[in-house]
Amino acid sequence: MDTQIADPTLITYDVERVRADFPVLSRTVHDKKGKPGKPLVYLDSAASAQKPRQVIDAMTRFLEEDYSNIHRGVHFLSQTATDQFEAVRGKVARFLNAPSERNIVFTRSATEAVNLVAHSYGRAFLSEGDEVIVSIMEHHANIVPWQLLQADKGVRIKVVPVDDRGVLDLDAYADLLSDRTKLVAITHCSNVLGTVTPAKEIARLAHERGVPVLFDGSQAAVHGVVDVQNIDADFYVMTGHKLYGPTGTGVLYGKYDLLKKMPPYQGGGDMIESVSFEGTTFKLPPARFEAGTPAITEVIGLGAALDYIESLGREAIAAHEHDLLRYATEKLSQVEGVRIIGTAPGKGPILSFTVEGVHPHDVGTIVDQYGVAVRVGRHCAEPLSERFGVGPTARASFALYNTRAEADALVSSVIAVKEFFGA
Amino acid sequence: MDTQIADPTLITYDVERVRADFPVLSRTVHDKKGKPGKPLVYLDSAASAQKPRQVIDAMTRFLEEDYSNIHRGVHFLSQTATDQFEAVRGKVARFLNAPSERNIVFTRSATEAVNLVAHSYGRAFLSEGDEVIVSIMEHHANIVPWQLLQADKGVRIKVVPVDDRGVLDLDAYADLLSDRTKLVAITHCSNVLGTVTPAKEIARLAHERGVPVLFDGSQAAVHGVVDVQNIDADFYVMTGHKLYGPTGTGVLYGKYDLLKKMPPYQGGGDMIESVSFEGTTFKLPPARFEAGTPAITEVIGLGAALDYIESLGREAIAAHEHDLLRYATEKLSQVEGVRIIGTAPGKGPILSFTVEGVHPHDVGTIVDQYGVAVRVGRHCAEPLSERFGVGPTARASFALYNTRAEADALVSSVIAVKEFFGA
Amino acid sequence: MMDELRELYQEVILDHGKNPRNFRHPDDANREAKGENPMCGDRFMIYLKLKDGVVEDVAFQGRGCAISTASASMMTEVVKGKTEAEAKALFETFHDLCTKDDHEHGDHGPVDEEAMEKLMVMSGVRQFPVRVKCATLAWHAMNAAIEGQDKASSE
Amino acid sequence: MMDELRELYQEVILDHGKNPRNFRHPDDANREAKGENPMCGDRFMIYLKLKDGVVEDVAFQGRGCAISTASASMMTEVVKGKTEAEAKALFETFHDLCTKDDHEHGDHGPVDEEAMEKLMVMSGVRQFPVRVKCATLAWHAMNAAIEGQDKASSE
Ligand SMILES: Cc1ncc(COP(=O)(O)O)c(C=O)c1O
Ligand SMILES: Cc1ncc(COP(=O)(O)O)c(C=O)c1O
Repeated sequence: MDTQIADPTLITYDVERVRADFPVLSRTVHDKKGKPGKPLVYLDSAASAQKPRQVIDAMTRFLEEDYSNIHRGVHFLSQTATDQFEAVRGKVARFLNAPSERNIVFTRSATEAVNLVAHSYGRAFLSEGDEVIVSIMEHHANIVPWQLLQADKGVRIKVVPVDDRGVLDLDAYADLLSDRTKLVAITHCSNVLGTVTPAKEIARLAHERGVPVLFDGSQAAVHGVVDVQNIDADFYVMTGHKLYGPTGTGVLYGKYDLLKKMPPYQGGGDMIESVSFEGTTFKLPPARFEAGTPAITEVIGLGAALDYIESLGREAIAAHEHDLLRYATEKLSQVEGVRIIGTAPGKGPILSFTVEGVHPHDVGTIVDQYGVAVRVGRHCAEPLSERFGVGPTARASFALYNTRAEADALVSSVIAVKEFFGA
Repeated sequence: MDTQIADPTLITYDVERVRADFPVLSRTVHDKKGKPGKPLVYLDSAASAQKPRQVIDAMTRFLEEDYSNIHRGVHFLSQTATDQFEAVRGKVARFLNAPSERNIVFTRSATEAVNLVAHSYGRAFLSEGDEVIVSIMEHHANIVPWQLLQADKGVRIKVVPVDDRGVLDLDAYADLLSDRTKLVAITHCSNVLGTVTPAKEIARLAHERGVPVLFDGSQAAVHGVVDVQNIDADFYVMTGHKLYGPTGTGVLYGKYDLLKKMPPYQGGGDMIESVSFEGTTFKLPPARFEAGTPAITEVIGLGAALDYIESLGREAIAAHEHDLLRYATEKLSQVEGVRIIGTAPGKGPILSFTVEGVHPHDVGTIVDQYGVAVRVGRHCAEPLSERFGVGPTARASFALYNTRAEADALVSSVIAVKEFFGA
Repeated sequence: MMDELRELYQEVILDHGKNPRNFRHPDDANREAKGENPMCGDRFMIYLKLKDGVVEDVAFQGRGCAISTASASMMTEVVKGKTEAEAKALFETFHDLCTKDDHEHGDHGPVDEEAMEKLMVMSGVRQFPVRVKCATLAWHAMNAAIEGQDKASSE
Repeated sequence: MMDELRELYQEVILDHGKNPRNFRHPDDANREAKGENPMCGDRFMIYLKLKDGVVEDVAFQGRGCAISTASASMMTEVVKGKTEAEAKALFETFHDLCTKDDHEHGDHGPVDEEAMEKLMVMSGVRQFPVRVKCATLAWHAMNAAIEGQDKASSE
């Protein structure tokens, strides 16, 4: 491990200082009658990340000083709130290296962003017999919207398999692409396996046939630098609460010519140019897709989260997380009976595993008593858990605030599980 | 005015104490080079209400101590977050006197709630030639979703007129109801005129023909006690940010037998029972309609907002607001050239007006320089502004924290507008 | 902390979890219902042989955590031979045991006290609210099967 | 504060706002475009008579605030008689005037300096960002009409 500790990015990355930014990380859980329980070891950031003080403060400050509805007011607060809100659109564009802020649509979540594309693009441009290609490792958010479209329009869903490590089968993908393919919707990073998919190559192959590609960046955007122009994504979705930002925020990036030809998604205020019962006209994107009052305060908070991430440096964060993943993987593999699911090269800091003879649900309950928060279950990716024939798993995920000591705590709690069950 | 001051509800309602709960209300606007400008006179709560410290604190506390994703975790934080989130569902149910929390679906906003019904109920149960009845005073949020359904399914939209005071024409409504009517979607309180509609009678007439009714309660829920069982609403929507709660929160109340037969709205995590590429099954409502990670922190904040409202007392709030409306109406009517739009008896505390010879946009800019924040424009209710032949208007709206002194400030700023324009 | 875990995972439970009784699909079952916990992916099929209002046989298959497996296993042991009404009373009483404080337990008609004593080992789940579903899953499915439904409603 | 208001609403603007020039629909107009500001509901139609690349006549109708009406009125005064290229250069230069600090103004080709001097009265909107759309609305529509479009794109 010495070589890693000598890595300069790790030396400059001061995780204890980072942790001090996250109030919740200093709490204990399972306190009893005033007696503190166990220190929280939060290894569930792939489900949702904790928020730094900078994000909490940005929201509080906004609510205490500048809050107002946006876009529709000439008064002072409305203007300043609008300016702050729209400035975040620019930040998101820069975060993804989008050509312009008009490529950025704010949604409630990644889930809503995929549904927006399925509803608007899908219903306008796909019809019976057309095919949508997804992968076996999609989160339900990138499966069920296409199934609803299937029920609605008779489109067909084709599924790209993965190998036993969890690597996407690119050959199979290339074979699935055909004249019937009208959309590809694939994750950029699996929330169960950690697999990072070859986005650029996926897009290139699809574009050879003129097929647009949506990437689910809910996990990928958190663990590395995403450049939507470089990978040539047509749509890219992400979700604020995993980016250390507030719940209620999501992002849809879209190429402008695609957004422009898409019909509205939801109807309401702010997305219209003019309304009458004879005929209503709609604004240009992104406004067209943002009906009603958006999550104003939360978008402000998302802006602070992106600033926070940039202040630490996305490459430094990735290096730190990668170190944790390597460390935890090595330690956990040494525990007999532990099987790690997802071993793709270059994977993100997500560690799914099973303990022989102990159901993950029981693993979760027991490690939780040691303060270790992991997710157990199918992680909203049921087809994948069937693929690996393991049913549910336990999943530890590492974030910019986790430490090697926490990885150790995970490992010793898993050992305690085994002892408990005599397994 | 003496009789009103003697009103006991007004005496016990301590507006200065209430104001102290709202940090933003003590700010000034248009500060110049460190010199404070004018004290903020916030009369734009119908667009969005300011947030009391109690709401801000509840969100901050949650983020600092208990934040986690919900519903899917066995670990401590996930459980406590889930419990707190679900407790708010119960609070909302009690706020609306819904029979149970399972009648309550969380959405992003009122806009999304109407779109949910249009998308799910509308597309499943309405078809070509079926009619949806709305009123001429709907907000775009309760017009455009039906127009999208019109474009999609060929349904027709029928429009109930109002009289010159802004009172809904119940006879015309009764005449519009026919065998072709499949849904009624009417506001419970107009955001421009303040008109409160006779919800119970509207529902009774519709139910005689077996037609379900949706009420847009975005304004009504703020200014009085709503009892969905008493008015016998089939659907009722409201929006958190006008209820002194966070942006990113909305509520759909639905009768359970209706919700239960409605197909999913968006697909994703948390709304499914089981997912496979062979076939996916969905959870029962409300989960069925809540795909993906919801606005967790914001729902917690909404709970705090409802608690706050209840702590002041909804009747006391309504009495206070009603006093302000009466006072401001009287004062403003005395200004020559001012025309008040919307004079229905029993209206909510919303005061739309025009100033002869001065465009509302100019009114807005000038009163803003006096610190007075009003909304100008068509208030997302374009058909209505055509109906009254006035185009855009200025709108002052009163909330639980406004004062008579602020009403005075409005009136003197309007007088200044007139002087400025020599009108 | 470890005390509570021991309370939840009592020896009996660990035993039933590892060696579930009546883990089979009887040929002559005439009722079956599925019980599913979407959160953790537990899935059981409960098989009943009902004759003249009596549960002549009851068995189960599927996979789940130690708690749900043990609870299913114990359920089959105590329900066998009961009348439909007795089985339902046991279900209701057991449900109270897992979810309510003692003084809040309702009266669900006469129950087999001996059976309830056996089931007492499950009461530790009260300290683990998120595990209550595990403990009651098979029971819900058994109840659904008696009522002629093919799955326990998820809520 | 009142200073800035006076800066925005200069006498000339109040005058044009109340008594707009060229407020009519010329019979021989051969181009027209709509300008609309959805936020405040301002709506104008701009009518042009273009002949041999010259704006022979320009007029407008519609309703809007003092700023947008005055700006439309003044636009018609200065654009009349200009070539298409001159009109577009005026538009670009005026747009800079309303949105950018002096030193950031771009070079949009030769412009009628006298016209620009007249238009200087509108520069007060720079202090009122939300009113910039009002000041430029008719100009956008004029520009759209020259380019043969029927409405100014809303953004
Ligand atoms: C890969 C992936 N896609 C989509 C989602 C859905 O995100 P959200 O629930 O915020 O919409 C998640 C997270 O749950 C995820 O991990
Ligand atoms: C009557 C009415 N309906 C619906 C809405 C839409 O609310 P939201 O923008 O929060 O969805 C509003 C507020 O803008 C309103 O006043």
